[in-house]
Amino acid sequence: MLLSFLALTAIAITRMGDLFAVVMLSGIYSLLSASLFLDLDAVDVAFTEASVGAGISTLLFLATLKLVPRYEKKSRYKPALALGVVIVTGALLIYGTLDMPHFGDADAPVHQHVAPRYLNDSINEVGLPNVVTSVLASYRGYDTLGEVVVVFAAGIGVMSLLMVSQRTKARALTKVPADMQHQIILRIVAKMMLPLILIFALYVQFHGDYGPGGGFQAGVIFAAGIILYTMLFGLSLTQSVIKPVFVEMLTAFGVLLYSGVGIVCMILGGNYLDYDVLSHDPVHGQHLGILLIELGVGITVAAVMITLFFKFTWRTVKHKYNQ
Amino acid sequence: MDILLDILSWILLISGSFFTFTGAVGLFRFPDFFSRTHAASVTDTLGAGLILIGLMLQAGWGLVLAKLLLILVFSLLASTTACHAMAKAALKSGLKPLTYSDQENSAEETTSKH
Amino acid sequence: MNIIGLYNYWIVVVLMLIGFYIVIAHENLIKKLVGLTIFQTSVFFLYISMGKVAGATAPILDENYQIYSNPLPHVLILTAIVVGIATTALGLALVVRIYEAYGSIEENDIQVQDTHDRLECQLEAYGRQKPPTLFDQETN
Amino acid sequence: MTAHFPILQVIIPLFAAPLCLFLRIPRLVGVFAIFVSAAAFLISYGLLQEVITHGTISYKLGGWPAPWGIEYRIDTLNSFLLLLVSGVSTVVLLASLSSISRELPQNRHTYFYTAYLLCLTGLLGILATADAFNVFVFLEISSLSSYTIIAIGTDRRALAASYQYLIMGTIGATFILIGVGLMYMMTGTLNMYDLAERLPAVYKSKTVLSAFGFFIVGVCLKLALFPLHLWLPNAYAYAPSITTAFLAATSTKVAVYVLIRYIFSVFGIEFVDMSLPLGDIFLILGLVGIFVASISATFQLNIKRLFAYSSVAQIGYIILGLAIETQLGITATLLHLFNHALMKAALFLAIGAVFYRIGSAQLNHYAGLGKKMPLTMAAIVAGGLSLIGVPLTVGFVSKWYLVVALLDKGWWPVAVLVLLSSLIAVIYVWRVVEWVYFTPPRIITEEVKEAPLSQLIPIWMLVLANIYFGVDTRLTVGVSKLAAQSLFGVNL
Amino acid sequence: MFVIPAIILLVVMAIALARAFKGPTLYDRILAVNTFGTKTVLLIAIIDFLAGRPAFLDIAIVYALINFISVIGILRFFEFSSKTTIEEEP
Repeated sequence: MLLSFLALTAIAITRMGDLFAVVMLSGIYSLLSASLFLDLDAVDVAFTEASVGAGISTLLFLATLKLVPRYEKKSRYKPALALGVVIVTGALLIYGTLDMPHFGDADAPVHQHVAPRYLNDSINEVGLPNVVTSVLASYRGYDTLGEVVVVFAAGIGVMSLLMVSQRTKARALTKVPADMQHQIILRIVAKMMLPLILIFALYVQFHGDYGPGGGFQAGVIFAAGIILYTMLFGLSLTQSVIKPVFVEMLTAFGVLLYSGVGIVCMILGGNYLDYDVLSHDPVHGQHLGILLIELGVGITVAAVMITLFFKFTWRTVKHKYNQ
Repeated sequence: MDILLDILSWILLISGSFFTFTGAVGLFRFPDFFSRTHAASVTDTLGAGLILIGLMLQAGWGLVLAKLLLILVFSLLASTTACHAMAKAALKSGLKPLTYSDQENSAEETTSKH
Repeated sequence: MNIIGLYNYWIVVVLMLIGFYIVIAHENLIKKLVGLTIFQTSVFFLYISMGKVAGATAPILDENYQIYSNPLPHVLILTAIVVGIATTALGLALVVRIYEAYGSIEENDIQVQDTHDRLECQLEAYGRQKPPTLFDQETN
Repeated sequence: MTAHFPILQVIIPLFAAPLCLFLRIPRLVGVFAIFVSAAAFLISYGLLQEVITHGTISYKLGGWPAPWGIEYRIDTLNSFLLLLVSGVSTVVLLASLSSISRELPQNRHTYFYTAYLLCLTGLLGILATADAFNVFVFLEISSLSSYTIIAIGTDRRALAASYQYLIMGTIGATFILIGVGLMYMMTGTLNMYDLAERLPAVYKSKTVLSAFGFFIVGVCLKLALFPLHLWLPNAYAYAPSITTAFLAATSTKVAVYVLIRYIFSVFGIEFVDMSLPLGDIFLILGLVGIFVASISATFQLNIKRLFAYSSVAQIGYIILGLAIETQLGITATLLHLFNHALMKAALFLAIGAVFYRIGSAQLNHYAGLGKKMPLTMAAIVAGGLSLIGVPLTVGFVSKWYLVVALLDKGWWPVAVLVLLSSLIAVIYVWRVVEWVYFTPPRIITEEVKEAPLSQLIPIWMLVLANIYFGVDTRLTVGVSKLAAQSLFGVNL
Repeated sequence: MFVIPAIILLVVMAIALARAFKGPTLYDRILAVNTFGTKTVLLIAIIDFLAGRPAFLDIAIVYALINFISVIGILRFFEFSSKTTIEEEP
C-alpha cells in the first residue's frame, strides 16, 4: 500500500513542471518512505529520513527555489537515449533480483554471517540496548566518522560557494525587515514551541543509546529549531544570538572531537577508535566513547545544517536588497 | 477496569478515525480552498485529539503517555496554527473565498473560516 | 511463491528507475537533484528490505522479544542518507551559483552559452574580429 | 607507533582539515597543509618499506576483528599508490601557495585548503581500506570535496562543470552502493577479503553478476572510462590549476585502483572470465577511448582541455593493460598509473605557472612564450614527450611494458594500434610546441617573466622524477611487478 | 483494534495525496501536504502500538515537528516572493 503511494508520488514528480510542487511532493515522498522504513523495523533510519528528507532537504530546496525560476522549461525532444539507459539498468536489476533471498527470509545470508554477533554479543561488548547505535558508533565507528566528514565537506563546499560579503551583511541590518511580521499567532506559537524543540533535540541526543535517535538526528532537530526561529524572526536577530563565525567553528569542532577521541584511544594504547581503553572497564569505556562521538556528530551536523540555511538565506537577502 | 479502558479507547479511536475520514472527504469534495482548509483543520484537531487520547488510554502511565501528550500538544498547536497561517497567506496573496453569489452550495463553509 | 517473495524488490526497482530517469532525462538542474534524491532513497529501500526478518522487531534489545531485524543495513543506510543530504546541499549551492552566472537553470541554455564562449575564443585565436554576439550573453 | 601507520596516514589530513578553519590566516593554512601532506607522504613511504620487508599489514579499527569491524589492509599495491597520491599532493601543494593567490579571491583560500585536505583524506581512505562500504564513504568524501575545489574558482564554466561532475559522480556512487548492497545480500559480509572467501559459493547467482555489473559501471563513471568520460574535460579545464593538477594525477588513479582491487581481490579473475567478456569490453572501450579522446585533444584550443582529453586517452591505455588479464598487463597498468600521474601533475602545474603569469590557458596566448618562460615551457615539452612515450621518459617505460604485454598475449594488432595512437599524441603535443616556439609573441606576452621559483621547483621536481623514473626503473617496475604478482597470487 | 484506524488513516492519506496531485491552487497542495503529514503522525503512533513497541513514539514527535516547520517554510517562500502567482502554469 505505502509502496504504491510511493510509486504514484514518484510518477507525479516526473510529470510536474512546477518545481515548487515537485519539491512539496518530494517532501511527501520522504515522509512516505520514512513510514515504510518504520514498517520494515528500521526505526533509526525512519527517524533520520523524516528529519532529513522531509525536513532539512525540503527547506533547502525551497531556499534555492527562491533564487531560481519556478517553472521547468518543456524540453523539445523525447529523450530516447535516457529511456534506453534506464531500461537496460532496470533489466539488469530485475535480472539480479531473480536469485535474491526472499523478502523477510530469516535464512538469508545477510542474517547468518556478520549480524548475529551484533545482536547477541553487543550487549556484553558495548553495553547498549540499541544495537544500531552500538554498530554505528563502535563496530563501524569509522564509517560514521567518514559520514561526519562528508557533512563537513559539504558544509565547506557551501560556505565557499555562497560567501556573504560584508556589504550585504551591513545592508541586511538596516534594510531587511523581519519576515512574516503579520503572522502574529504563528510567531507566538513558534516561540512557545522553540524550547520544546530544543529540549527534545537534547533528549534524542542522549537517549540514542536506548531508543531510536542519536547525534545525527539530534543535530538535525536542533538545527530545525534554529531554522524555525530564523524563518519567523529574521536573519539579523538570529545571528545576533548565534554568531555565524562561531557556527563555522563548531562545524570543525565536531569533527575534531570525534577524531580526537580516536586519537586519544590511540595514545592510551588501543587502536584508533577503540573505546575500551578509555576507562578501566571496557564497557564503561565504550559508553564514554560513544557519548563523546555522538556529541561530535550532533555538533557538526547541527552546525553545518544551520550554516547551510544561513548561507542560502543570505543569498536571498543579497538578491533582494542589493540592487 | 481493563475491559472498560479498552472499550473506551476503542470508541475514541473509532470515532477519531471517523472524524478524520470526514475531514478527508471534505478536503476532497469541497469546492474551494478555504472550505477545504476548514474541513481539514477542524476535523484534524478533533480526529487527531480523539485518536491520541484513545492511544493514551492504552499506554498506561509512563514515558509513552508523556510522549503521546507531547504529540497531542504539538499537533494541537502546530496543525491549527499552520492552517490559520495558510489561510491568511492565501487571503493575502489574493485568493478570494467563494461567496454565495459565486456558488450557492458552499456558502456555509466559507463564512465560518478564520 | 517466487513472485510474492520478490514483489517488494520489484517495486523498489521501479522506483529506482523513475528516479534515475528523472536524473538523466530532465534538463532542469533542480529536478535532476530531486530525481537523485528519489534514486538514492530507493536504493535505501533495497538495503532496508534485505535487513527485514519476517516476524521480527526493531533491533533495540528488549526482554520481551527474541527475533530482531538485521541492524547492519540500518547503520549503512543512516550513513548513506547523510551522504545524500550532503550531496544535495552542495548541488543546490552550485545551482544557485550557476543561476547567478548563467541566468538559467536549464542544461541546454548553459551548454549553448558555453559553446558560444568557446567559439569566440576559437575565432579570436585565429585572428578574426569579434563577431556580433549571437546570444544575449550575461557575464556574471 | 609504526603499528598505527596505516590509520595515521588517513587520520592526519582528516584531523588537520578542520583545524584549518581555526587557523584562518590563508598563508599559514597553506604552509600547514604542506606539512600535513608531507607527513602523510613520509608515513606512506614508511608503509611501503614495511610492506616490502614484512608483507601485508592489517589494522583493526576500533579494535574489532575484521568482518565485524572495519579493517585497513595495506599490501604492495595500495602502499605503492598511497605513496603516489600523498607524494603528488605534497608537490602540488608546494606550488599552490603562489598559484592560488592568483586564481582565487583571498577569502576563499582557507576553504580551498580545507577541501583539498579532505579530498586527500578521501583518496587515501579509499586506498587503505579493506571494507566495501567504507570505500563508498570515503569516495563521497573525496568527491564532495573535489566538487568544491573545482567550483571554487572564478570561471563560471567551472560551476557548470562541477555540477555535471556532481550528478555523474553521484550516479556512479549510487551504482557502487547498489553493487555493494547486492554483494552484501548474497554473502552477509562487507569486508573485501571475507567477501572474496564467500563469493565463490554463489558465483552462479544472477544477483552477484548484477552486483558486479553495477559496481563496474559505477567505478567506470568515476574513472572516466571512454563513454562515461563526459564530466572530465570540462571539470579539469575550468577548475583552478592546482585542483586540476591534483585531481588529474590522483582521483582517476584511485578509481582504477578500486577497479583492480575488486576485479582481482574480491570477485577474482575466474569469476570475471566466467561471467562476462569483461576483457573484450575493456579492450574495445579502451581502444576507442584512446582514439576518440586523442583526436578530440588535437582540436582543443584550451590547453587544459587538451590535456584533459589526453587524460581520458591515457585512461584508455590503463584499462587496456587491465584488459590483457596477465601479470605483465597488470604491471603495465600499474606502471602507467604511476607514470601518468607524474606526467600530468608536471604538465598541469606548468600550465598553472603560465596561468600565473599571463592569466589564460588559451593556446593562442601561449604564442612566443618559449623565450619568455623557457624553464616552464621546457617542462611542458618534457611532459609532452613523456605523454608520447619518447625514450628516457617514464612514458616510454610504461608503453614499452604495455606493448610487450600485448605481444606476449599475442594481440599484435592491438599493439600496432597503440603505437599508432602515440602518433596522435605527437600531433597534439606538436601543436603546443608550435604555438610556444614558432609563433611570434603577442602584445600581451611582452612583459611576461619566468614563473616564480616557488612554482618552478615543484614543476621541475616532477619533471626530473619523470626522467629519473624513465631511466632508473628499479623502484617502479619492481614494485609494480610485486603488486601484480600478489594480485594473481591471491587467486592461485 | 488498532488495525481499523490504521486502515482508515491510510485511506485518508490516499485522499490527501489525490488532493496534492490535483491542485488546483498551490495552497491546496500545501494544505494537502499538511494534512498528509498530520495523518502520518497518527499512523505512526498507531503502527507503534500495532507493533507492540510504543517506545518509538519519538519518531511521531519528529514528524509532527518537521511537518510544522516545513509548512512554515513553504509559507515563507511566498512571503518572500509575494508576487508569485498562486495559480499554476497552464
